[in-house]
Amino acid sequence: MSDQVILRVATKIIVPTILLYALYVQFHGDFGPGGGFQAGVIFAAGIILYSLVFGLRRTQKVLPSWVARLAASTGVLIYAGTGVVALLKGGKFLDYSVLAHDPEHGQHLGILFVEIGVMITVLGVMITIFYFFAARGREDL
Amino acid sequence: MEILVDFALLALLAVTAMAVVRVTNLFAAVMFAGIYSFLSACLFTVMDAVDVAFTEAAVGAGISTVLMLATLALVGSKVTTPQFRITAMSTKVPPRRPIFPLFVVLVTGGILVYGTLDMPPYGNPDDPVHNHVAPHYLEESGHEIGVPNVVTSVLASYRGYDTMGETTVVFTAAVGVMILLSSLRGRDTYGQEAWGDEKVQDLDVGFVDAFGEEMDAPSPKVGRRKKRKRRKKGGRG
Amino acid sequence: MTFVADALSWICLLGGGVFVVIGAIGVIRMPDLFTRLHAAGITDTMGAGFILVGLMFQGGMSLITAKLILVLGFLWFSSPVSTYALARATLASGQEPFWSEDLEIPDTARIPGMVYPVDAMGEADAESGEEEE
Amino acid sequence: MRILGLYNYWVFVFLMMVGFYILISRRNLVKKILGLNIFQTSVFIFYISMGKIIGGTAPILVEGEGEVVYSNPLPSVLILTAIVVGVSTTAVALSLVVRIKEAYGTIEGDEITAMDNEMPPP
Repeated sequence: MSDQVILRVATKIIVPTILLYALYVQFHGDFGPGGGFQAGVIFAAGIILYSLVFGLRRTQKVLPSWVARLAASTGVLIYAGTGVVALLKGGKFLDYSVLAHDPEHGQHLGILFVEIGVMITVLGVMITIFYFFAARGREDL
Repeated sequence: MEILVDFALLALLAVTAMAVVRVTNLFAAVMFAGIYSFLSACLFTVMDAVDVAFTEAAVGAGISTVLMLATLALVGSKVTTPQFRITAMSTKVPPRRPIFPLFVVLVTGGILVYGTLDMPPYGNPDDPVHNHVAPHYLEESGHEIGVPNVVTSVLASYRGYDTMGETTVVFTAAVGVMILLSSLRGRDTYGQEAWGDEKVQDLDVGFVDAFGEEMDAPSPKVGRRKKRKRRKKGGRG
Repeated sequence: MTFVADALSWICLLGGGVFVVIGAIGVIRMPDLFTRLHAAGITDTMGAGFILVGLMFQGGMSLITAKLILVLGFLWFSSPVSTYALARATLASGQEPFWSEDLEIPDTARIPGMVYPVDAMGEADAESGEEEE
Repeated sequence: MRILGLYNYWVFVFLMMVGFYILISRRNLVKKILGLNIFQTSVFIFYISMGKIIGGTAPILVEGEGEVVYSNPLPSVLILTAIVVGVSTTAVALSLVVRIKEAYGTIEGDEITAMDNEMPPP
């Protein structure tokens, strides 16, 4: 699909917007609709759009397969790690109130970390699944 | 006004679902499934579940459709209906109509409709659903968590265990896809262990010439027998 | 002032609705994919555009209007590109547009009492072909 | 309201049965997965319509507007995660379909059964 000038130019403009929007959804999730799940999916959609237009090989130069796999496991680690930190600080597992001096502040912090973990997992998982489907049956990748 | 929108969206959903049943081309069916997801996202918005609508629009209509299309690129999008194959194979077999599934579906649906007669009224604040933990979330989360979006605070804080489990499920699904799709790229590692390298080569050729061309050929019977033979040969070796 | 804003917003919303209906009729009535795309494009750009402008009048000078402007810009950027990509994909898959001499308007699609120039063209072609033979 | 509520639930039952019908009457595996998706979405709609309160608004707290009625946030939370889990499991199912296609050369359920039984197809 390398001869499609209009698609390539449009994708180059759209993809950064989508990724930025994913981050907006992630950090605006406390005040409006949004959160880790949606942000991860939107981020993955941006990457998938890029690879549909520019091909899997170029996409995997930008975001290699092992990075996506690492992200999928890191997110779960961040999520569970937040719980363990709360445990070590003297609270219960996933009880964020003890994370900071003020319980409400602690809750904010805990939700932030947990949502980041969810986002990283979801984007890693979606991109990994897409990579595996797209690379199937193609020896060159 | 809201009720009119509700009615229209539900009717469109029903029509789209019927279209998914009727369409024989898988590509068109996948596209209808995408439309179905978008319509249900609209319905979720009308029903005040904006977070769910957002997720459904991004996941159901976006990622899900892309994955389905990626699968269709690998498996082909033509459905050979049982009817067509049976008439191609033999003229003696009478046409088969899905009477029994229809009967099962009608009976189950009838029982479920009978069950809905006892449901509490739609949208009534006195329903049992709205009087258990939901009032606590709505009244207390403002100063317990301090996050305006109640869905986020319930998702991440009150029901953090739930969400952690779901995240793990998503991760496990990715592991499953990796195991299923990465181990062999056109080569059967299981066969390699059982039958040795050269037999696997033979098997590969068998797959290609049995199904590469004869998928489109009018008589699929021959191709299947050929493949059977090859398989047995491989098994004996 | 609110009355003017409300009136403008209603005009825009109704206009957007009209364009969406026109697009839907076009998708059903047009003969092949390219002409259908031509009709469906109106839904994305004009229909959704007018509806968003109408909502902006309702929003007034606020953050909502800014967000709607962003949505409008994104829509006007992405929907022509997607229409173009669809048309290119159709061409690449081997489906060519109906040229006017191939076009046969089915009887069910004709508006009674209307003269279609395509019919005259088809007859002229047929006549010239006979003469050559 | 009573009629609307029942209508809502009836459409949900109808959608669920459409998905169920695809699941048990169609032989194509991709079609079966589409049927499962429809089934799943109908359950989502059922949950969300239970959480709706007429005259309510989305459960995002507004400061100082007096008495505001919010719809129930709990079904939203449950379904929000269920959607993402649903697409992940769909991906696993689709990868199984891809493997079946590679092993058998077909994704029609009855042909696969016939091959497994070493019988000529019906």
